[in-house]
Order: sequence, then C-alpha cells, then structure tokens
Amino acid sequence: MITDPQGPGRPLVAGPGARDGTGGPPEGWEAPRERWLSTVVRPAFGPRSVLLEVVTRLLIPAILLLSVFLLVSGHNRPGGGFAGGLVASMAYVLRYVAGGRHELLAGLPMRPNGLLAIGMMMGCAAAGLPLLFGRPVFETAKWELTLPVFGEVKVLSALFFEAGVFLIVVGLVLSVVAALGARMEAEEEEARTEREQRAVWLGRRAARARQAPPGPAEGGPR
Amino acid sequence: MNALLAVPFVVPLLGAAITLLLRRTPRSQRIAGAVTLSVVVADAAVLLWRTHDGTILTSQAGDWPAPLGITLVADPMASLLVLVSSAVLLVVLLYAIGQDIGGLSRATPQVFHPIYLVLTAGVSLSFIAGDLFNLFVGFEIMLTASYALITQAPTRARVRASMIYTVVSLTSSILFLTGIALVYALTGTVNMADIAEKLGAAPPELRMVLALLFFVVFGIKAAVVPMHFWLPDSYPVALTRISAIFAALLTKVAVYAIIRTQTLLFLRDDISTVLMVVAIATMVVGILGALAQSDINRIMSFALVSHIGFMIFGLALGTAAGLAGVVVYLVHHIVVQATLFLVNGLIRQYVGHTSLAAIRGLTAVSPALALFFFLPALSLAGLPPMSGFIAKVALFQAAVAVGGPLAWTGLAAGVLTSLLTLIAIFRIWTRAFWGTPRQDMLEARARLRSGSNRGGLRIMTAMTGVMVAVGVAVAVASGPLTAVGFTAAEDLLDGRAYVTAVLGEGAR
Amino acid sequence: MSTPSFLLVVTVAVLYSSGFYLLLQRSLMRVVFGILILGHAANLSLLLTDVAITLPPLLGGREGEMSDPLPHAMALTAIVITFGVTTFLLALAYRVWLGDENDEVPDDLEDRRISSLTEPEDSS
Amino acid sequence: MLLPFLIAIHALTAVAVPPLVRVMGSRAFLVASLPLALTAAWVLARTPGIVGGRPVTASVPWVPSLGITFDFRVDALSATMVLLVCGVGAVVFCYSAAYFHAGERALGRLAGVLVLFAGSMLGVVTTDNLFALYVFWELTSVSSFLLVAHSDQRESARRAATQALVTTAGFGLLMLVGFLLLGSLGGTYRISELVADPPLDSPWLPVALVLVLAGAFAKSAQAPLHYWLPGAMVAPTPVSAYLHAAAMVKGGVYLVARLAPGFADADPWRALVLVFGLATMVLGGWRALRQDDLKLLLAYGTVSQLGLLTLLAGAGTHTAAVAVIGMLLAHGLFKATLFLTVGIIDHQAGTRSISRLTGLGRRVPVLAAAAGLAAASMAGLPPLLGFAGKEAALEAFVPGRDAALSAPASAAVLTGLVLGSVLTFAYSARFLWGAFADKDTVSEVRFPKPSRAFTAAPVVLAAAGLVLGALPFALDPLAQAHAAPFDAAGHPYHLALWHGLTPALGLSALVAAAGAVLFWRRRAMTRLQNAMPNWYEAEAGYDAVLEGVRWTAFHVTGRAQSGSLPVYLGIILATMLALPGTRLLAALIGGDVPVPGAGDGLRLWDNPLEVVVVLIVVVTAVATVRERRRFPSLILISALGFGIAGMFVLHGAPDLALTLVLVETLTTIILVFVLRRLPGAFKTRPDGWPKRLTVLMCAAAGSFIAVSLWLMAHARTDPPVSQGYALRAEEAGGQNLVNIIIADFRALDTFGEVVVLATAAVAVASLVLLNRRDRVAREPGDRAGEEAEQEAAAGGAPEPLDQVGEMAAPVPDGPGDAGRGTEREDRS
Repeated sequence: MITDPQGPGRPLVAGPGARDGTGGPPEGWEAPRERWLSTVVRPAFGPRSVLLEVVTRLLIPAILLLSVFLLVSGHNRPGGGFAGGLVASMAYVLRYVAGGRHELLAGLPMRPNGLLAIGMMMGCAAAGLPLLFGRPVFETAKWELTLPVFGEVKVLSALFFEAGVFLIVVGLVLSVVAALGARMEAEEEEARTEREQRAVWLGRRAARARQAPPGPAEGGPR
Repeated sequence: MNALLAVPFVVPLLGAAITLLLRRTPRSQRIAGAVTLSVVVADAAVLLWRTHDGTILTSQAGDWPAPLGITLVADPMASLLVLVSSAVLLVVLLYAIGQDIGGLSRATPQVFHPIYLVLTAGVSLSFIAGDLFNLFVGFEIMLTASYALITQAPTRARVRASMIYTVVSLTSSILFLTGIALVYALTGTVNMADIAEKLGAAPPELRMVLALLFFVVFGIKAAVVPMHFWLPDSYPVALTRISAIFAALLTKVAVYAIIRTQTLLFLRDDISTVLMVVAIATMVVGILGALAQSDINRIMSFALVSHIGFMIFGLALGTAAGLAGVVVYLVHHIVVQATLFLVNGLIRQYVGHTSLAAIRGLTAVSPALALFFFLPALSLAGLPPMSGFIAKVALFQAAVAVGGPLAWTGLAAGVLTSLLTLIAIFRIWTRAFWGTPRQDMLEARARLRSGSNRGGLRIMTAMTGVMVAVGVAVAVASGPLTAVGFTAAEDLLDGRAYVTAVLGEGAR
Repeated sequence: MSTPSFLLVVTVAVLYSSGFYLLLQRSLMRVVFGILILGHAANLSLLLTDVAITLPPLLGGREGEMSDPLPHAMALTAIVITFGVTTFLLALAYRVWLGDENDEVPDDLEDRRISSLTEPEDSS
Repeated sequence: MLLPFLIAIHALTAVAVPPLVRVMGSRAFLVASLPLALTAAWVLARTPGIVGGRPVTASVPWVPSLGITFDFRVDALSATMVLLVCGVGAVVFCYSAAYFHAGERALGRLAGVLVLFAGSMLGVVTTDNLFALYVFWELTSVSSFLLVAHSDQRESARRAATQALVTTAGFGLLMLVGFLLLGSLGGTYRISELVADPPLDSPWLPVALVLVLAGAFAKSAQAPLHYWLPGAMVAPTPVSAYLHAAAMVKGGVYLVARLAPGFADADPWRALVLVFGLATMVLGGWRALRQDDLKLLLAYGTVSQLGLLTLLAGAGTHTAAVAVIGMLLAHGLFKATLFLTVGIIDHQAGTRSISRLTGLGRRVPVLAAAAGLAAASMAGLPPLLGFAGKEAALEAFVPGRDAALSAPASAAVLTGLVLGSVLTFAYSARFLWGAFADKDTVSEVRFPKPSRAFTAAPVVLAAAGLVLGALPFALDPLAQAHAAPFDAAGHPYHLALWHGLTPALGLSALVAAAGAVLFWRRRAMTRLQNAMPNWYEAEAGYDAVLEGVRWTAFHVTGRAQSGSLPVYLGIILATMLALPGTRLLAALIGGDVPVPGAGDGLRLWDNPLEVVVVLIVVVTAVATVRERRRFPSLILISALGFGIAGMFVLHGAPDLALTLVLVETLTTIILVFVLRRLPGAFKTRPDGWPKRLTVLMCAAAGSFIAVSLWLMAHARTDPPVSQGYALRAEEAGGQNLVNIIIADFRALDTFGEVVVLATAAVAVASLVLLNRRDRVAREPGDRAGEEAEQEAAAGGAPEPLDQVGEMAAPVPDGPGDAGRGTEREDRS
C-alpha cells in the first residue's frame, strides 16, 4: 500500500476502519494527498498513457473556463448552472480517467460533501433571504453595477443561485466518481491483498496440518 | 405569510446543509437537527392556527403571478398534516439521537441528520405544493432522501429490500412525470388551480383517464392493493427510526396527493367505484397479510397497508363527512404507526429482533414498554377511547349516511378489518408481551440498563412515551381535530375556494 | 396544432415499451437501463406537448415562433433528477452484487417462506 | 355534573392504585373500594328523586361534530345498575384485600385495571349516548381482557382472554354499526331521545336491531356465544365474582333493558330476545348440572341466569320490566356471594372440585349458611330476593297477563321458564351439596379456617339478598319507575313475597318439587347427561372461524405476496392498463374522444431529419432490449441517449440537448465503472408464454401512454401558460427563456432538484463508503461471520434461526451490535 509521506503509517485511501469510532464511513478518503500527475499512480483503465495525461493537463483549465462561461451566460444563451456544473465536473472525471484515483483525490478543491453543503446553503440563501424582508421565496434582486472594465453590468441574485446549482452538480459528480470509481477500485485492491494473504495463510495451515495431523480446527484468519 | 409557507421546507434544507458541514461534530449536528425541526413545528402550529377556520393561505414563489410562478398553498388539511408530520419527525429524531448517544445503532450519524432533514423538507413541500410539477419535485426530494435512509447500515437484507423499494418508487416517479406531461399536453399548465379550471373544458373521457392514471401513480406510493407488495418487503427491514418515519409519513403523503388530485383536479369525474373497490381490497388483503406474518415489524407493515384502505374508503365516499374522516384518520394513523414502530425499535433493543417466535414476557421485562405498546395497539385496532375509534366512527358514520351497496360493502370490509386488526395486534400482545420472559431477554435488559447505553435507552423510552402521549392527546382533542377535519373537507370539496385563493377572483 | 407527428408518437410508444420491458427483468443492470430509457421517454413526452414550432425559446427570435419553454425547463429538471437517482441505483446495484455475487434482484425470503405455506413455528 | 367527576375519580384511582399496592400490599384494595362506595352512596341519596321521575343528567362534550358526547342520565334502571355495580364492587374489593397475598404477581396491575373496569362499568350503565356507551362498553371488554389473563404465564389464561375479547369486541363492532344505523335513522345518538321517539317505520330498523342485539348477546354470553364465559373462569375469583356475575355480563342485559321501552314492539326484537334468552337459560342450566368444578358450575349457572335476565329485559311488558329489576339485583347478590364462597374454598383448600371437597359445612358453618342463603335465592325460594324476582318472572308470562304477548307464545315461554327454573333449582342444590356436604367417598383435604374479614364479604352480600327479599317493597319503587313506560293494563305488578294463591306461586312450588327430584336422582341425571350425544359446541365454531381466517390469510398472502420485484412491477403495469388503459380503450371504441384526423394535426412526420433520428432512437431502444452482453448494451444505451439529444435539438431545445449530452456522457462513464465489475452477460428469461405475455403487456402499456399523449395534445383546451414568460422575461433580465424559468420563474423546482442531487450524492457515498467492518461482513467468503452475528443476535434461541435472522436483518439496532461496535481494528 502506498503511504502518505506526511503522515507515516496512514493509509492513503482510507482503508480499514474509521478513526472516529462513530461507525461512519472512514473520513479522509477523499482528502488531497498527492501532487498532480505524479508518477507512482496507476490509472483506472489500462496502462498509463503519457499522451492522455498531457492532453488532460492542457485541457482542464480550458474546460473549467468554459464551465464558468456557461454558468454566467446562461440567462441569455443555452447553458446555466447545470450545464456549467456538468462541464466542470467533466474536467475532474477526465483527470480521474487519465490519472487514476490518486489523481482525483489530489485535484479536488474541497470535499464533495463540502461542495454540496455550500451549494445548498447558497440555494437556501437565494430562497430564504427574501423571506426576511417579508417577500416570497426566491424573489430575485437585481443590481446594476458599473465596473471598471466591463462597464454597466447587471447582476441578478439568480446568478448566485445558479452558482449554488453549479457547486452541487460538481459535488454530485465528484461524490459519485469517488464512490463508484475510486472507492471501488481501492476496495478491489484491498480484496486482492486479502485474498493473497489468505492464500498464504491457508498454505501455512496446510503445511502445519501436514506436520501435526490431528490438530483441532481453529477459527478464521485473524 | 410568505415566510410562514416557506419555512417548512427552506429551514430544514438550511438545516441539512449545516448538518452536512457539521458532520465531524455529532453533538452540534444533533442540536442543529432538533432546533431545525422545532422551528418547523412552531411554524406549522402558526400555520394551522391561521388556517383552521378554512382560510387558504397562498404565496407565490419569486413573486411571479399564479400560473407562471410556483404557488405554495396552505389549506387546513395541508397545515394540519405539516404540523403532525413535523411533530412526529421531531420526536423520532430525538429518539434516534438517544439511540446514537447510547451507541445503540449502526446508522451512519454523519449523514443521517442531513438526509433526515431533507426528507422533512420533501414531506413539507409535498403538502404545501400548489403546483403539480412542484409536487413532483417535493415527492422526489422525499423519495431520494428515503432511498438514502433505507440503505442506512446496509446489511444484505437491507440492500435487497431497498432495491425493491427504490425501483418501485422510481417507476411511480416516472409515471408521475408522464402524467404531468399528459396534463400539460391537455391543459398547457401545471398550476393545480389552473389545471382545475382548464380541465373543465377537456373531454370528460380524457379527464377520467388522467384521474385513473394519477390514482395509479400515487396508489403505488400509498401502497394500495394490488400495488402494495413492495411495502411489507421493504419497510420492516430498515432501521427502526427510519421505518417509523416511512410507515408514519411516506404513505400518508401519497394518500394526501391522491386526495388533493382527486378532489381538486378530478372532482367532476367520478371514479369512486374504482376507489371503493380498491379500498375494500386494500383493507382486506392487507390485514390478511398481517395475520400470516410472524414478525412484529412485518405485521405492522401489513396492517399499515390495510389501514391505507380506510383512508381511500373515506375518499371514495366522496362526501364532506367521509373526507373529514380521512383527515382524522390520517392524523391518528401517522401518530399511532410511528409509535408502534418506535416500540418495535425498543423491542429490538431488548431482544435483538422482532420475531414473534422468540419473544415472550415483555410485560415482565419492561412494563413501560408494555403500556407504550398497548395504548397505540388499542388505537390501531380502533378500540375506544383512543383516536382510532374516533377516526373509525367518523368514516363509518359517513358511510352510513351515504348508503347504497358499495358504501355498505365498504363498511362491512371496514368492520371485518377492524376485527382482524384486533386479532393480529393482540396476537402480538399475547405472544410477545405475556408469558414468562426468556432468560436472555432479562440478561439483555440488565446489560442495557447498566452499561453506557443507559442514558440513550432512557431517551428512546421517553420519546416513545412522548409519542404515546401525543396519541392520547389526539384522542382527547379529537373534538377540535374533527372540527378542523370538517373544515378541511369542505375546502377540499369546494374547489372554488382553492382556485380563488390561488388565481384570485378574476379566474374563470 | 400542437399534436405530435405520428412518427414521434410511435417513438414514445417504443421507448416506453422497451423501458417497461427492461424494468421487468431480473438483472439489475437491465433494470437500470429500463429506468434510463423510461426517463428519456418521459422527457420526450414532456417535449412533445408542444412540437410544431421548432425554434429555441430565446427572446429576440421571431416572435410567436418559439417553442414552449416550460416543458423544456421541466424536462431539464427531470433529466437531472433521473441522473442523480440513477447514480444511486447504480451504487445500490453494486452493493447487491457485492453481497450476493450476482446482479439479480433477489426475492424477499419471508414472502417465499409464507408462499411455501410453511406454518411458522408459533402457530397457535 | 357530579357523575362525570365520579367516573374521573375512578380513572385517577386506577392510576394511583398500582404504586399504592407497592406500598401497602393488598390492603390497597380497601382504598380502591372508596370511590365505588362513594358512588353507591351518592346514587342511593339521589334515588328518591330518580324514582320520582327526575333523572340525574350531565353532559361532557367530546367530539360534538360526530355526535360523540358523554351524556349521562341516571334513571331507575341506571340507578339499580349503579347500586349493583358499585355496591357489589365495593364488597368484592374489600374481599380482594384478604384474598390476594402481598406477593401476588402483578397485583398492582390487577388492582388498577379492576378499578378502571369499575369506572367503565359505571359509565356503561349511566351514559345516555350510544357512542359513549360503546366507549365504556369496549373499555370493559379491554379491561376484562387484562383481568382474565392475570396469570398470563398460563396458555389457558391467554387463550381465554383472547377468546373473550375477540368475541365481545367482534360482536361489539356489529353493535357499533347498529348504533350508527340507529342514530342515522333516529337522527340522534341520545338513547333517551331514541327510546322516546323510535324510528319504527324505517325498513332498516330490523337490521339495526339485529346488529345491536348481537353485540348485547355476545356481551351477556347468550347461546351460542356463551362459550367465552366459562373459559374466562381462569381469572382470579374476585374478578369472576365481579365481572362475570355482577357487572360486565350484565352490560348486555342492561342494554336490552335500556332499549326495550322503545323497540320491544319492533320486529324482530321480541322474537330474538325470547328465543335466545330461553335457549340460553335452558342450555346453561343443563350444562351447569354436570360440572365438577364449582366455579364452572357457577359460570354455567350465570349463563343460564343471563338468559333469563335477557328474556325479561327484552320482553317489553310491564311485569317483565318489574321482574328484571328484581332479578338483576338478586342475581348480582347471590351469584357474587357464591363466587366469593368458591374463592374462599379454593383459596383455603387449594381445590374447587366437587369430587375432592367434603365436610366443609361442619367446619365453616357461617360460610355455608351464607352460601345456603345465596343458593336458595338462586333456586327461587322464599323469603329471598330471588324468590320475588322469579315470581315476577313467571307471572310475566302467564298467558293473558299481557296483551303484548300472544297466548301461545306466553305459554311456550312459560314452559321454558319452568324448565330452566327446575334446572336452576337442581344445580343450586348440587352446588351446596358439592361444596359443603359430607361425602363418604371423599377424604378430607386440609382446610385452614378463613379469617373473619375474608368471610365477611359473602356474608354481607347474602344478608343483603335476605333483607331485600324480606322487604321487597324497598325495591319496588325502582322497579315501578323502570316499568312505567310499559302499559300495565290497569293492574301493575309489584315486587312482593305474597300475592295470594296465584298460578305463579303454584309454578314456583312445582319448580321446587321437580328440582328436588332432579337433585335427588342426580346419579341418573349424570348417566342421562353422559348418554346424550356430545352436541354442537359453539366454541368449536370460534376455533373454526379463527382457523379459517388463518388459513385464508396464509393462502391469500402466499399467493399474492410473491417477494419478486419483476412480478410486483408487472402487477403495477397491469393495474395501469386495467384502470386508465381500459378506460381509454373504451373511450376510443365508443368514439367519445376527439381523434386527430388528416389535416387536423395527423401527419407522418414534421421534417425528414426527424426520420433519421427517430430511426436511431427506435433501433437502439429495441436493440438494448435484445442485447444480452453488458458492454454492447452500454454502448447502445449511450447511443440512445445521444439520439434523444438529437431529437431535442430538432425540436428547438438546445438547453435540453446540451444538458442531456453532458449527462449521458457522465452516465456512461459511471456505468463503465460499475459494469466492469459485473458479469459479462445478463441472464435472460427463457422464451415462452410468460415472456411473450410480458412483451405484450409492455407494448400495450407503452402504446397506452403514447396514444394518451397524442389524444391529449390534440384535445388541448388552452394555449400554454408559458406565453406569459416571454412577456416577463425582460423583468427577469435575460433572453434564454428556459434558463430564466429554471433560475427565476420556477427556481423553487430547480432548488428542489439540486437538493435531490445533493441527497443522491450523499446517499451514494454513504452506501459505498461503508466502514470496513460492514463491508467485510458482506464480502464473499465471509458468510460465516454474518451467521455468527445472527446467532449472537437471537441470543442462542432454540428456534431455527436462519429465518429469524433473515427477517430481522442481523440485528441492526440490537444491543449485540453496540457491544461489537467498539472492536473495530485498524490495519494499515
């Protein structure tokens, strides 16, 4: 198993058991641990491809920029928070496909749950703030600002809401990729190790059994 | 007023976001969850206070006028249901908190609170949605949260059960969406008041098709026969706190949706014969299922199916008295069903399972538990002086007033079901609560009451007691409750009031 | 005239039928596929409530010739919801597979027991 | 308003007694008897007014909109019943203080429930509202359920309690329906109003009466519903003395007597009451004669007497009404005395079997005397109250006495009455002989002398019977007040010991003589009884019904609840086809819906590109259905998604298309993640009829939806509301209407939708990212661990645990888990 250089002995992909003792999923599985495009990792599918990795690296900023554009321009053109969020998360999926699960962990700005929570809070703010002024939920406010470079700009509180949508979509996709991609991969690795250990253990037991035939059967491999 | 209508779902969602952020600190999560639900309960109480005389409160999301923006509507029925459901949600949450404090559960606490609050939001939104598509969204919020909850601590049995639950629910959701498409194709609107207006001009046969389709859609979720099979296979397997909420609320939301659509949208179209036949089948098949089971949770689940039949029966009568009976029955059943499942949870704590084959002498193990089972059991069986009796009398009285072969058959089925419920539920009592307790049960009690679990167990027991007390309070206050029921029923049958409240006087 | 063309009606029928058929299969993956297809079918139905005009609902286009934007918005919402729920269903399918080593929807055991009419041991 | 208050005091006492028992042991019963004594005293004080025609009334509203109100009204009948219920109750409570040991199991519960019962019974006999009556009625059933099963470790007690509850509550439900019907016919649920103005001309009245009588008969153990009463004798004796002699079983008689003034003349009231009452009286007496257990003898005796009481209560004549007041009190007094006597015998001797008791008359002469008086009263001997009552009863059916009864009917009833009375005399004698006589064949059992306090109760009750018997005129005003609504035809009958040489007196003498012969020839009687075929047992009917229900439950549930998801979904689809589907088909066939015709919106396609896209969609959809390998299906399903996106583009929905393309891409990637772990090919069902049917059904369901869509779009009533959006888009500040709708007009939907997404994300994470312990337990090859878990969960129960485990899902909430939860090991 690859261990984290900063925390000796800590499993990289949180494996066996959570520390908090609350019975929940192990924390820390999705925390960033690695530098981007490191050399020790194995991608999810097939052998590593340097070409794919480089292309990915070049593409990602462009994809993220596109996603922000979609988010902002949604009010006038096809796009919006959903499309923007999906495009942005596509960047991370690409990164995972190219670099494997450690790439994904390394590149996250924050944990998916955090993104979800913040996104939901933005939604609640857009919904709930008007309530404080006795207005109905989701009443949009509009501000006209004059910015130095862009000149006259209309800012809608709906944009704020769309940003929340954006975050939630990214959070969802990251969550799913982390769970159904990275975690499953890690689990498989673990199971493989376990099988190997078991085979070794079985072999030893068989050897022992040959040495002392009438031994009582013992418990499981612990 | 705007805030009053929005709080029941905005605040829980805010609470969900906060608890999601707080997932490392269980203590603050618990406080946040409890505070959130208390706010909702308080808000719902005010809501009911404002609407109990038949007033219909509306709020237009985004301040866009009615058919364009989404309408939130609180009529007496919706307010009452929001109040009762949030109160039950609060008590069950406290029960769950007790269980977690005592280390008595395997649920994943970090995500339990956020999802639970999302469920609350979904339930509330479904009650006060005045827009068909928004109702769909409310349902989806509730259902997605329920998918997440039913798989808490996913053992093999639970995963198996949640598969059935999820796929059936998804089927219903897709049919719901299809129904919305059809309604929109016919009327060009999704605002319920607007639909109610515009459906008037539609060909009656097509309206009838829609009425039946929507009955099927919500009937799946309400678990009416013959679309009930999924329920007893999934609910009993979930964690106690979750099956309690599911049994108490989810089917009721669907029943509410059936009532809302069939009264507001399709009042002109008489599908009461279908409703009555389904109601009778549901009552009888459900309770027969309960009699065939040998696990307390499964008996309760089948009994739940059976008693959904009572509510459909009241709706099928089509009179104000019948609907008033349904309102009372809804409130009664939400409380009682939650209580009984909480009691089952306590039984699981003492015994480890709920199979009748291996439980006896619970009265001796815990007299409080026995009392907490006995009173709601009486209520479920419809015996006086509990709330179940009032609800049943309301329905039966309405049936007698309507008369005719169908109503009488329904009444007969209701009587038969009451008796069989009595047999089923007292079979649990005589087998599990009477007799000499098994040694291991006494040992489990000693273990539970001495160790670190003690405080948690106390909270759980206390909360079950609170639910029992709520049940008794429902019975004591059934006078005012029934009065609200009648007001609500009149509002439901008088579509004009709803339409005027939403669209204003200028509506066609 | 907002009636969808005959071809589109047939498409909707085919989508729903194949979705339903896949839904009724024992294999979990096929059930997931069924849900996906049914999602498409429902979204398409929403869209077909208004189909004669085929220009995007952008203001500034030719007035009165835009397609109806409301079904689009609803379908969009529905697409995203279906996506979220499908991912959950996939995770669930994965769990079933982990537990049972096959990807079939298992039957409920207690029901099976009662169907086989074995009297429970507590019969009285 | 004192009465509701008194009932409330009972309820409060019921709550307070259990802790009191813990403090002062069985003496708490003395405290518990206070409210009863208080009530009895109160009613006694009000009796003059009540008899004078001024009933005491009170009212507490509960659910006025349903007519459920606690109306109280104490008239002569109620006063009699209150005196009986409270007077006998108080005595029984005092007796209980001596009967129960302090160490008795669950004594607090028993005491509390007994007080609760007394309060409910008080409610039954004083309320004037049908619903309130039902409430108290069922409360007595439920508290009796708990009382009968006082020794709940015994299977027989549990069974008897259930039987009593199911029978009385089940028929109680019928009675409730009868009440509802009666109330709806009469327009009121107040009993006094209904009786004063009965809805006699309604065709539904007979139905209502039959239903009400069914409930009353079940409660009062009328044949063939009498079986639960002997079974209920497993209850502690004070409970039997109170519930099954004085109070609860009288509930049915009370109801019959209560309604008789209004409904006795309506068909089929009188026929039912007379036939069932008489049959019960004779049957009970006959069965009592052969009992060896003294308590069972009394139980069957009670059944017999209840038959008589029902018959008198419901006959609806002046004399019968007079008789019923006398008999009610007489029976309560003598039967309670006898039960208490049996209780003492059982308590001291440890047996109540006739064949094991001997010589008690010599050893406890006082008790024997009290029992002798009570038995004499039961047999109808002067100068006891039983005699006065029985005289009146015989008199009531002397042909020609009352115009309401035809002469042949009177004669038939009278014959039955005499027969029943003979049996009553015989079993009364048998009781006395069995309990107290010296028997040569039996050796004496140990019999410690009972304390004075213990014997006081039966002595007091027996004495009361004697005093009232000697002074029947004390009771007569109550009887007359109750009988007042009936036509006395000028010569009202009075309760008295001596009416002159009437036919009734002759019949009484005849009864005594024949009864004495019957007792004297008891060996012959036994032989005769044994020779009789063992005829129909009503209890077998109860068992058969329950067994039938159980059988049906198993078969229906076994057939319907298959446990298979595809079947469930198939049924849902079938339901959709059956309800809206057939409706649409019928409408189409009937031509009730406008169908688009040529030139009216019917066209093949809108644009040629559409044909291409549709082709892609249809082909991929069908191919997905037919494909069995996982990766080709995956490719097909993605292609299908992109095809749909193409359709969206064609139909002016670029936003949708964009989103769908993105979603499809992600879905495909995620599908790849999961699919690569699953088997390479799907199992498919074998071809055959089931499969063909499935295909057919799915095609029908799909077509139904498509055709509905087509028809509905054609029949659209109004232009879509979304035209309004274009007008307001400027206000919302944007040009892309879809996006403005999503972000502004209908932001609430969008908000809900992202909440769904967030929840799904959390759900996926919590489902897959389990902690190690949970995960490992489910992994292949580690099944043994799970089974061990189940084993531990069920606590090593002897039952086959595989089923238990499966159902209860390895004890998720269980304490066992909590224990194990701490031993997670870390492994790095």
